[in-house]
Amino acid sequence: AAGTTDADGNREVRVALDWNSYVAYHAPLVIAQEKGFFDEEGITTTLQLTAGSKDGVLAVGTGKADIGWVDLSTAAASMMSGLPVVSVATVQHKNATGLTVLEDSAIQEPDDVRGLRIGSTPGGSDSTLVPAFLSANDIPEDDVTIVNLPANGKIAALLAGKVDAISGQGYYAQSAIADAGEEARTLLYSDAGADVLDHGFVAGNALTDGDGETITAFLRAYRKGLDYTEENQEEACEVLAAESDGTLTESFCTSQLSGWLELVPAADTDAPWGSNSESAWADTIDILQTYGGVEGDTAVADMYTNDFLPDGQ
Amino acid sequence: MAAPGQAAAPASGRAARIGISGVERVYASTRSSVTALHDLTTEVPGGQFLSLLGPSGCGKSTLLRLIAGLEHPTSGTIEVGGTTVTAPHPDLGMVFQEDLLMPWRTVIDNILLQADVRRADRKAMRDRARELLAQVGLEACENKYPRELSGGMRQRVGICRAILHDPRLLLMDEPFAALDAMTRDQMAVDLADMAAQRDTTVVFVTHSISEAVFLSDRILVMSPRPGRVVADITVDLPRPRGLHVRETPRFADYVGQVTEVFEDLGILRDRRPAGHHEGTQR
Amino acid sequence: MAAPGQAAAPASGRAARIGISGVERVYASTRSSVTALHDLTTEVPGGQFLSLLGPSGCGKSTLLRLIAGLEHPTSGTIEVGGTTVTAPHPDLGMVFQEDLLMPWRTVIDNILLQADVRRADRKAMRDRARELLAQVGLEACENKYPRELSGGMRQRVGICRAILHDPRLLLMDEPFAALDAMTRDQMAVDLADMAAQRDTTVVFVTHSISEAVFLSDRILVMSPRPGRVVADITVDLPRPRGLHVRETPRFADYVGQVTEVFEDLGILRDRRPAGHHEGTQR
Amino acid sequence: MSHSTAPTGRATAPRTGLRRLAGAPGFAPLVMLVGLVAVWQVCVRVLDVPFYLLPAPSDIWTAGVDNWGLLWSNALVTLAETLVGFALSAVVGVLLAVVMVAWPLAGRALYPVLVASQVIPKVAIAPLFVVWIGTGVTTSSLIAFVMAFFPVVVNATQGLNSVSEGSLHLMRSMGASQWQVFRYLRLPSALPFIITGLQLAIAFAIVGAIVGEFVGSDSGLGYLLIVTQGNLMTDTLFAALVVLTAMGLLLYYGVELLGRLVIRWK
Amino acid sequence: MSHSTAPTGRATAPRTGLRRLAGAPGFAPLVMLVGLVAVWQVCVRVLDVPFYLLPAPSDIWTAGVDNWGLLWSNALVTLAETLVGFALSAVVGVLLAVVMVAWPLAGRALYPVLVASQVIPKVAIAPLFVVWIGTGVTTSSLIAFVMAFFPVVVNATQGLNSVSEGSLHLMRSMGASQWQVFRYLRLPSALPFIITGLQLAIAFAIVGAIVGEFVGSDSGLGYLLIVTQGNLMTDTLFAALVVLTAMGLLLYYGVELLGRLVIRWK
Ligand SMILES: Nc1ncnc2c1ncn2[C@@H]1O[C@H](COP(=O)(O)OP(=O)(O)OP(=O)(O)O)[C@@H](O)[C@H]1O
Ligand SMILES: Nc1ncnc2c1ncn2[C@@H]1O[C@H](COP(=O)(O)OP(=O)(O)OP(=O)(O)O)[C@@H](O)[C@H]1O
Ligand SMILES: Cc1ncc(C[n+]2csc(CCO)c2C)c(N)n1
Ligand SMILES: [Mg+2]
Ligand SMILES: [Mg+2]
Repeated sequence: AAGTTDADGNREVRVALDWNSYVAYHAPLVIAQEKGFFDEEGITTTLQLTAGSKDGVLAVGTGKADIGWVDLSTAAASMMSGLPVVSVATVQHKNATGLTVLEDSAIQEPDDVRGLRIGSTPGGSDSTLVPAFLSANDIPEDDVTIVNLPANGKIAALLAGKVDAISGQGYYAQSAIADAGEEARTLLYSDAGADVLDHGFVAGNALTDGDGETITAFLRAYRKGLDYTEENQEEACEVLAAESDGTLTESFCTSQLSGWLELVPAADTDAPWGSNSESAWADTIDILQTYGGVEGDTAVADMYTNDFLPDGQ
Repeated sequence: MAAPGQAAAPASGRAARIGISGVERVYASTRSSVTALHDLTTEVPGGQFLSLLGPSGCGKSTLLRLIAGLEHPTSGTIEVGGTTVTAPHPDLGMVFQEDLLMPWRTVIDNILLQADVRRADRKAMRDRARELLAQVGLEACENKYPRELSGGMRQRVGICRAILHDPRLLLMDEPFAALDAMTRDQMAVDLADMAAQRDTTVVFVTHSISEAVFLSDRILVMSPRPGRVVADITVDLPRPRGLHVRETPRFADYVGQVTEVFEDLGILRDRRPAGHHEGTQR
Repeated sequence: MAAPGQAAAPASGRAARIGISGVERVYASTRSSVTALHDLTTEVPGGQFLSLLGPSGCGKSTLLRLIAGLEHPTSGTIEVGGTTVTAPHPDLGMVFQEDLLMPWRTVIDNILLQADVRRADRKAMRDRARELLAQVGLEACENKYPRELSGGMRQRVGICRAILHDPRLLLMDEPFAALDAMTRDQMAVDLADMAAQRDTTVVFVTHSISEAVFLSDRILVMSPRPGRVVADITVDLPRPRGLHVRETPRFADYVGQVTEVFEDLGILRDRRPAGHHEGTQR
Repeated sequence: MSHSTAPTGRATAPRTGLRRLAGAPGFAPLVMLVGLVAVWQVCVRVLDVPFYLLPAPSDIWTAGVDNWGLLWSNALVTLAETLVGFALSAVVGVLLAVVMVAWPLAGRALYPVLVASQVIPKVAIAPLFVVWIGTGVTTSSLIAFVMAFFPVVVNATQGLNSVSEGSLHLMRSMGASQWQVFRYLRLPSALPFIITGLQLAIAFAIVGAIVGEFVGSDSGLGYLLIVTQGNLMTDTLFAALVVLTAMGLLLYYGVELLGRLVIRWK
Repeated sequence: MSHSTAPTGRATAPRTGLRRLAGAPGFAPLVMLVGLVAVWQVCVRVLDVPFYLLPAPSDIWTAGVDNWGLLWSNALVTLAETLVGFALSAVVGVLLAVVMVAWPLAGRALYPVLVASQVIPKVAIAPLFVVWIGTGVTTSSLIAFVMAFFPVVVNATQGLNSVSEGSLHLMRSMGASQWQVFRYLRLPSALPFIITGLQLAIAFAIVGAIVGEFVGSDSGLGYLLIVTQGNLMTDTLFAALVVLTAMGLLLYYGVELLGRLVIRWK
């Protein structure tokens, strides 16, 4: 648990991940473990797989984990309904969600989606972003046909021509489609006026209230892992694939990882690494409330803190 | 019992001859095997009323099932009407030892099952079923379900079902066992009438010696398991027979003959534990 | 039939008196209601062997179930051993009209069900069960399953089960109906012996008038439904009775008495369709 | 299921009324439900269970009332899908059982396919559904059917085989064809078993419809569950679950009633 | 299920061998399976069904061989969860049925809860499971149990009630207590029904274990399904489905065999 130490005097940190198997974007964490970056900071980490970002946040909120690697927009919705967690770092600054179309599609800009069939998965962040995107571009919802599809059915539906575009993580869809021998491109919502937060870290109040040091140390080690991963993508995926017991192939990892890494750098380079931006959080909450039916009265300022960043103010 | 309203006058020669030769029936299971019938040979001319008598467990029901074509002999052959039995005779009526009424059918519908299966005119048959029910004293029970009947009532329904279609081959397995003496006599008389009038071959299993004598042209007495024929007695009493025939010396004679066969078989006697009250008996 | 090996000598006065007063039993359903018994009153002294005779469907089985405490009278009361019956008597043995063997139990285990339920010593009881099986001629069938038995064999197993624990109150519903004449006689003798020796009250349903006379201290003849007592005949023949008693004039006299009662009831007769061969009978 | 007993004899009359009430068929489940809801409410309040985990019955009630239109219209969709899937499962299930009893070889050949249809998770083959059948009501009904027919097959098979050898002999003694044995003996004997199968089927058809709506749909209680779950509208989510349960109970008891109407001879 | 008949009489001897083979209990399902796989292979190749939708059996075979260790170790996890859930469902299911038959009032009170446990989708209340029980094997076994016990209850109840009035009279005539009536009459009568319930239960326990692994687990075939799906390992996904189906068949026939061993008197 938070604050406990192991035999070596290391502080133990339980990290909840946002998925039940390793995904390319988990590579920095595994690298930081593998390369001893956490050890250098005097902490020992254990990674916990969960069923998704919501469950990852819940694990942190209910004290089953100390820190969570999760989609922050999902975390924001949970915070709204009172779950006691705060974001301690935004890692991925550009949201990955968008409309993916086949390469030869006529869609070039937002306005082109009028009259098309869009595959989207209800209940996820992409279904919240679709109306936000349409509204931001003055497209009446009636001008498109939303086809609800399961997450695992979207790519098949696009390839089979059942829909004209699918909503979801762009880099993921692109590499999957490439895998099937086709080419695709993505119109990111974040480039079309509908931006929400993507991945970062959340922590529970056990750490934030008394053990901020640990958070800082953790983030510092993570950042080393991230840097190393960026430099050595092949090796990172090799390590991650080995760690995954054969559930993640190296090739799938590398194609995902390069796509994801492009989304990581902060737009505002003045702020320290990992900074949560007030405006990004406010925008996210706004979109969640307007389009996601999310309710609650938690103040935006209580949802994040930049107090524990390694290059802190 | 009366023939169907629309049926023609007695048609002679339609009744089926039964030929049984060298029949053996073994019930084999993984644990044991039982020879129910052993090398049984006999012939039943068409139209004969044959009674089967024999100790409990000697194979009477088994023989009936073999003649019906419901089971097949382990060796030997059975012919009905000149052809080897492989399936039930098309003109068969059968009363089983258990009543086998369908719990979901009312009394009348249980009887009409025979009509339904034979695709007979249900409406005409309904009248005939009502007639039969009246004859066996169950006219008030037409619409009852089997569970509302007494044992003897159920048995009577089973009899009505077996004769609804006026069969040429009638196999009856202790059909009157659950009936009181009076009803039983009445039904015996009716059955004798029907069999004579309608030219039907009847194989009748009973435990009542006097009933067998009263009804039969011929009586086969079977030995304890494995069943063989130990006596073949032709009953040469004039027909039609009224119940008063039972008071005649010739009737008593036949009963005595059959009883003697049974006594010679010594059924059960030898199995009594020593020292029992044997002395006080008979 | 022999008492259990370890049982004591005949204990007089243990047998239960049965008191039946003003008993009415109506079977009511949404569609109709049937009065099975009407205002039935009688008393059976402890140790008496009582036979119930009556036309099929007159309520004999119903009366047995009422005495057993398996059903309750619509009005009137039944007492056994001085207390009103609300549940089966603790020392009851009952033979049902159907055999009711458990298909998953072997013959011997079906008999030992009585011991299991009564938490008796299974080992001792097993010996007694084997003895009983031998007495009814089924010693070879100990380990067979019911489906491998003939109708009469099943019925005999049911009888063994009912008397395994040497009950003080024995209710038997046509227990010998599926047995051949010889086996039946043998078992009747054994039953009479047992009842006399063990001081048991027996209520015995049968359709055989001579069997009833042979076995009973007293015979009740019931009317057709709704069942009432139409004759109450005390059979004053000396005991022990051997089967030869059946050839005595006094025996014939009793049989004649009962037969007369039946004839007076005119069972079935009035229900015959007009124009039938009535003339030829008796 | 006890109710307070008045200490004095005077209370006899009203107590009789209560007794009669307690004997009514709907009474026990009602008391149970009210009891459960009360316990739930108290627990949530006393243990301070957070809202996002388990809302209190009162919150669910409020959400249910507020979103009644939404719940009702989606419930109707799920109901329709369930009934279609159920009807299909009843017909196909009984037919399959008949085929398997009539031709045991065909039965043995079919069985692996049937078992496979049960153990393969529908969500795992969602892409196939989406591409071959599309999403929506048809898919949901189909999944409801696939989830529901198996108990019908298994129970109907047991029922069709539950006939005694004696009854088969009787039918054959009448010269009954295989078909007549089915019609007059096996099917009626199997009815109580089929009803039992149908009781299971109706419950599983609901689950199937919901799963179908998960796989891809824009209406129905399953869709509502996914959406409310994703958006952390926990109170509305539970209101949908309550409606779903109510629907399940109604349908289940409906099938039971149907059974009682059909099997009148008992 | 036909095999080519040689045109000349000479072929009699080998044909007899084939006949005997064709009569073996495993033959029909085997022929069916082989046939299905062949049709599948041909269709995928001829219709050029894309790999991400439905891989050819040959691809699945290769993936299965390549990932055998992965499949095997995860299958064992699922098997263990399934068996635990199944055993629980058998015990609890029969006990519940006994309670409901012995105390009909309790039965009526319990029923709504049981039906609710069936129609409420486990995924909808997964967060509750995860928080109260945690993730992993326990949750999967529990969900397997919840999915499997209902058919046991329903079939066992039918079985316990399938006794004739006559047999009840017999038991009571011996002075049997309620408990003895259960032990000596109702339970043995119910056995064939319970076996049928268990056949359904084993199939549903597998489904439950898989669903449990979906919700939160890091091992088992369900976990493998989700992961291979997300990571586009479609051939491994189908290999996992094949292993799952094989496991389902084995367990199903295992229960059937158990039934035949227990019910020897037929
Ligand atoms: N469970 C029941 N429901 C409705 N009616 C019944 C029921 N049991 C018996 N009866 C009716 O009660 C009457 C008496 O039946 P009971 O079985 O006592 O006759 P019984 O004298 O034993 O006849 P049998 O000699 O044929 O066995 C019959 O008319 C029967 O139809
Ligand atoms: N299905 C079976 N399996 C094994 N043995 C059987 C089977 N049916 C009958 N038997 C045996 O065959 C023998 C003859 O039985 P069957 O029923 O023909 O006798 P039965 O003469 O009709 O006797 P009862 O007068 O008692 O009805 C018996 O010993 C019986 O145990
Ligand atoms: C609710 C939710 N949580 C996490 C993921 C993460 N995830 C699992 S697979 C995949 C594709 C990238 O490799 C991603 C991003 C998600 N999709 N949905
Ligand atoms: Mg017989
Ligand atoms: Mg009776």
